[in-house]
Amino acid sequence: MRDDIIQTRWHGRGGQGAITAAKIVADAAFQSGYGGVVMAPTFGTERRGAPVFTSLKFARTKIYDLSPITEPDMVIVLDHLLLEEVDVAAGLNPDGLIVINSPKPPEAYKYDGMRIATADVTNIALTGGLPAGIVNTGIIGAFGKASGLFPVDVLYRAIEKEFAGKNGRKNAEVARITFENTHVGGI
Amino acid sequence: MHIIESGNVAAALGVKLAEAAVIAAYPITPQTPLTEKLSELVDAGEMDAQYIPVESEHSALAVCIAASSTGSRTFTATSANGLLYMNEQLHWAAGARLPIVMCVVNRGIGAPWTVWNDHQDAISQRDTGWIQLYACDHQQIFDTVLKAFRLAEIVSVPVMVCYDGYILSHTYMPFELSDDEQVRKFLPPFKPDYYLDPACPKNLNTVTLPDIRPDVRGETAPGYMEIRHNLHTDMRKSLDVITDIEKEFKDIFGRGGFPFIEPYRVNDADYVAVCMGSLSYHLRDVIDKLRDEGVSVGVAGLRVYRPFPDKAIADAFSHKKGLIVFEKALSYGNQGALFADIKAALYAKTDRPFVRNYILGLGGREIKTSELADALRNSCRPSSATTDRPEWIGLKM
Amino acid sequence: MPAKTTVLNLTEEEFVHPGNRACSGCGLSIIYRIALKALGRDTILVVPPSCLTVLQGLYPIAATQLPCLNVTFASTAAAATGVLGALRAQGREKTTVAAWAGDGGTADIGLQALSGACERGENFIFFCYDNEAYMNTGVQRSGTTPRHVLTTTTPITGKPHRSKDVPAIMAAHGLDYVATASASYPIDLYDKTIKAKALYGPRYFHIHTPCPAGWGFQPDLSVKIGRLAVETGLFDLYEIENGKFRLTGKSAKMLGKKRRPVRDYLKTQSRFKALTNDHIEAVQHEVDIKWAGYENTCQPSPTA
Amino acid sequence: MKKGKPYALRKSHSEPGPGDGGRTGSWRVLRPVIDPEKCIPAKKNKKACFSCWLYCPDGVVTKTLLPAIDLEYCKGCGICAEECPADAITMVEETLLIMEEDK
Repeated sequence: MRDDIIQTRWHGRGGQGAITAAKIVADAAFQSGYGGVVMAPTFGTERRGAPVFTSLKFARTKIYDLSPITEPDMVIVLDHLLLEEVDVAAGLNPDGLIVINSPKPPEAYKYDGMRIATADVTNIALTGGLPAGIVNTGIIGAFGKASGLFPVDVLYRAIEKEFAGKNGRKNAEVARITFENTHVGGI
Repeated sequence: MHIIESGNVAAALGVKLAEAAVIAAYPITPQTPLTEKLSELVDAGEMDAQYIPVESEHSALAVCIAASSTGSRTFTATSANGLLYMNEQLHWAAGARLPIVMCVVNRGIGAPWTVWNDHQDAISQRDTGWIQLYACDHQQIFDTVLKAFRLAEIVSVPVMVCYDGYILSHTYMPFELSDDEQVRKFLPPFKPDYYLDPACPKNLNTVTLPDIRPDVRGETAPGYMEIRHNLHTDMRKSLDVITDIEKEFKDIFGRGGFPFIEPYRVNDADYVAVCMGSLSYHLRDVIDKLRDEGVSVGVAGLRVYRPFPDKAIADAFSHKKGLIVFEKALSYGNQGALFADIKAALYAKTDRPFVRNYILGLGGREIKTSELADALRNSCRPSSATTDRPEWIGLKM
Repeated sequence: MPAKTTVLNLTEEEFVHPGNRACSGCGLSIIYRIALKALGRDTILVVPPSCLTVLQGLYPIAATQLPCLNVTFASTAAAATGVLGALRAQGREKTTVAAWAGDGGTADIGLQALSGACERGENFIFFCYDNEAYMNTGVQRSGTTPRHVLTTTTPITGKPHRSKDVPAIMAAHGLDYVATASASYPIDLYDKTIKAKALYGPRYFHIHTPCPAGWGFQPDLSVKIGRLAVETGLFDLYEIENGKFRLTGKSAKMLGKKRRPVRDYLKTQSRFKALTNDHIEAVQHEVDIKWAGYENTCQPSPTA
Repeated sequence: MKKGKPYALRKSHSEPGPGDGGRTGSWRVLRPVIDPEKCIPAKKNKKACFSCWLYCPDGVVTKTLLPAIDLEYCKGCGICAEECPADAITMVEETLLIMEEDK
């Protein structure tokens, strides 16, 4: 209803950390001057491995409508295999953005009128020393690059804050490398 | 300092700063992360409290009743069927005049099972003698927990802090975390007038006769009916205390200031939407849109349900043209409980608004902004009249 | 070693006021009076609805001279947990917390909370005074009412079901101390209470408590009838300490001796009127088997 | 209740005191009467026995050389008489005793 709200939807699997990723970005958004930030996981009985999504909306002023996002501006996909199971583009605004963790280039995906960005987060994270399957911090880098909303340093600090000690730096570093290795396609 | 956390964590941090000494809880969705957080704070040594992982909600409140009777500040939390399982203990805690604070993370009740939000759990417990406060966002959850302890301990009546399951409990948003010093200024240590003590033995909650009777000194003590009358009059008096506390809180923390009704574009509105919890904030966007369309409507969030702030409601709304009451609960076979209460509050006014009732969001049914707007467009008309029975929003049949 | 407790050195200090509402000849009154002598003044009591609620006194007068919290029927052990929690929070851990519930409040409606509290290792003494039916509400059958007994809810042919063995249930929780006692052996109860008081963790007492009105006998026979239950081997005095079972007092002295027939006990009370000779034989048989087990596993008491 | 001065307590807190159930001595049909000739501590003139004191449900017997019974509160259950090893306590009809006292 309000057109000043930036709406993002984060798709992952139960246990993959989509909520943590959205929470870190929520923090980064708040630190960057977005006074209204609401991050709402899907509510209910989702179990490990099942597809889940999380809504994150932010605006310069307080957000009062907490209902889940139905018309996102951006969609972030933590696992490209989800594309076969879930219509991640559902409700996506025309000229919306889809960020995908995928080894393939953006051109490999066809969504009418949407901008596609890809990054091989799985591989970058492994190389960066994270345990296999931990992609929720790398994807933040890809989101940062593709959306252009936040400077990489803000994201870096938000990630460091979320994890204690050395883990924070390692995760933040993976996000930085992903940021630099994100491929953004044209419309 | 602002932090971004879930509503459940906001509640837990309020409990921590309030320095609750004995916490007992039994897990139930969507309350669980709140008690997990408290047990973590205690286990990590960040909070000096006894966390007691009981085997049922009935026992959770039993622990609080006993610990409060023994002189400690106590806290518990539950949802839905857990609250219903406490029912007997709710009455007991109020009758024993114990200042227990409990978060009720509102959820629909079975059967059939639902884990999603509505208000049937708390509303169905309205006559237990507990004060019921409702929060609309995380800041209010945190603040209301602090106010609840202060209120409970002044009036010796237990307090429920109600907030919407999932919609608030599991959603993350920023809120200001107050510091210890502010909280200490607002909330003095718990000093009950009596606590179980072998040096001064008393027998609490004994069988009480229908009639009055002399005590050991020959002085006439009240009977059951007088004790219950005291509970009622003290609850009515707590309306004044709520007002005072709200002012004190605003002076210290700089937040709040709306003890009973939190209005949005109400002053110049002909019609007012009334509801409790996060829905009253959701409606703000709808109100803005309708105002743009030329509909003269505002929204009022009710912060206190018991004791019922009937005078505040009559004063605020008797000169309006119409009230539209949105409720996530129902007195089955009749109408929304809040709707009935609001009509009763306005009954003595000669020139009173029409009052209409919408039931919505039961068991987590999605509340669509467009449906709220349609309901208000239909109701906010000079031709509208007071209804007997509610209309339903979002019903797919 | 402290001097052996005798009637002569047992404290004269009373903790229960006379003129209370217990029935004439009440077995509970005997054990309550004696056990409170052992618990002492620095004790907080927790009591659910039961005959004790009435004995305790009606507002605003209390018969018990100790602080006491009356709680809802199902919540006794959880409430004791709450008292303990507050005492810990306030550094008042020296105070003893004792719960007193009837058989219904223990074995039936109170069992879940009791089990939970024992699993959590709560530091209380739980006294179950077992008068073998819901006496406070007028003699309805409970989980510990013996088979064939007449109650107001088993009024004609008697209770068709066995009673549950609550001390065994409590012992299965791994408690450090489980004991039985009887209103007819006050010194045994006193000594066990003193012993339990010195221990830490959940401690459980199951006390056989004759009830003239509910069992159908004259009030002057309360002590005699409780004694007969022990002498016939129907109710046994024992302790389970750290998992070790030991008969005590009169029961220990009965090892290797001939017991009185159960008939001597059963014929004294009108609640057993529905028992046929076959039933009595069956009860005798069960008691004989139980005692054959004791003879195999228990050493005769050195003082016997 | 007296108007004006409210009772201090607004909840059910009972204080300990005797006679909650009234003068329960009036419940008695039979009265325990101790024969000092038979009572063991009285006869031996030293502390002994005290079974009546031990078993009294209501704690109305004293542990004195001739035990005394508080008739104000004794409910007359007769356990003391039943448990007395010397048969020193007799349960006597209250009405007979009252008639005798009235003479």
